[in-house]
Amino acid sequence: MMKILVFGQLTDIFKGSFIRLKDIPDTDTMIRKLEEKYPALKKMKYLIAIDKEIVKENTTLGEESEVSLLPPFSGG
Amino acid sequence: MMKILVFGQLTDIFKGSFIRLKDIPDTDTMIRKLEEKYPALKKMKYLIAIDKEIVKENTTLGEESEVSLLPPFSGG
Amino acid sequence: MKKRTPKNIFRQGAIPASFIGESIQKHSSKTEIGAHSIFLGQVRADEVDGKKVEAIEYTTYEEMALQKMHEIRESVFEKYPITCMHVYHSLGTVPTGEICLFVFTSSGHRRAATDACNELVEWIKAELPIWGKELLEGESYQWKVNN
Amino acid sequence: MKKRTPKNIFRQGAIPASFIGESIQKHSSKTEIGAHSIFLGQVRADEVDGKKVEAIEYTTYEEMALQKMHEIRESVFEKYPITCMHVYHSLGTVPTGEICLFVFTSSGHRRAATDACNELVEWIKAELPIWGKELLEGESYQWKVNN
Repeated sequence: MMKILVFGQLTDIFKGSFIRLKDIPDTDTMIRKLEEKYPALKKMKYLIAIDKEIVKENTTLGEESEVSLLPPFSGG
Repeated sequence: MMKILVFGQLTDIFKGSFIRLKDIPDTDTMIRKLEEKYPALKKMKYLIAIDKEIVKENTTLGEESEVSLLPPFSGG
Repeated sequence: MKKRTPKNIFRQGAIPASFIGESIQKHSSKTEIGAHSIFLGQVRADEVDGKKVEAIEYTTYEEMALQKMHEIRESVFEKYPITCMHVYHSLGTVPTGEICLFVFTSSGHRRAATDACNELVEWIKAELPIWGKELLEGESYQWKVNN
Repeated sequence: MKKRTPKNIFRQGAIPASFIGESIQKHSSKTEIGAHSIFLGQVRADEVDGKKVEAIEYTTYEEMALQKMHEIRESVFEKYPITCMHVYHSLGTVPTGEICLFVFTSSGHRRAATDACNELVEWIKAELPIWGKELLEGESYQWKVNN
């Protein structure tokens, strides 16, 4: 089971600050599975970070990867 | 007798914050007379203000004119 | 080589004006400083569908934010001849009229401090994973959008 | 048509850090403000012919300075959508490490406050008839030069 951290407006969709998923070898699979389960995600704008670094292309996920979904920042 | 206000480094030359002069119909005459009496003035950089407005060309002086000599500003 | 360790920029709730005064005071012993530049973000009582913003609730992805801030700090120190740099951002609820962001730079001559301060504010708004939830009158809310 | 009357920007001696904190605090009731920009000038312990500056003694042609500042204030208010503008400059002796200039602008969004603040500092240094006498160790002095 992989734990995916979510923030900002995404916490409204996922009803919390994280979600657990299994069998996700890479980020494309993760998004497909999440969108199946949470269709509202399709309309959201967000970035994916792995181990606190933003990734823009499909990326392999390991057991230890810290994955997070980051909606547009609005600090300050 | 006209009172001429001086500021900054000019107070070193004139040994005070003002100087009185008579018979000065215009600013060119004023500068000529001041330079005769205070030769050190020739080496100084300054602007002339009449009634708090800077004048760059020879300007007629009246009895009521508030004349001042302003070395480069160094506020802040 | 990194010369500085990550600092915690986060403060719970609003940043008190008195804290800003005290931060300025602390710099009086650094007599090579000639200029300080300060930026403060204050929570605005914007109107959203006829309802006023009463507060903003800030959350963050803290480890990522501190790591990112550390990188920003290093690059700004490298780019500008500044003596000091301080950044504080609120977490949790900050009511309208209160300070939520405090950026403070100092240098020998003014240009470095003001340029570094401006650039820091842009980086902070664009790069730090922080989210503001605008709490409106009557228990509704809206997620803040930066522009 | 002038909408504002000239304000006295001058303060005897250094500007206390606590005064800056209090000025910030006063703006918490203005909930249309989203950004504050502050510039502070601090007296630097420069070295002049091997002697350290211990203080700067400021003098001014006060009536002209206030009239000029009034014009600057009007033009900056016209150019930028800012809510507030405050300027304070020291007269008399300000020891090294202490604050001699305090410029404070506020606006709804950050750009106006920071641009107005930067522009004000440039105008103040270039246009206000104020002179600084750098008092050195051992009773000598040198007239300050702005660059």
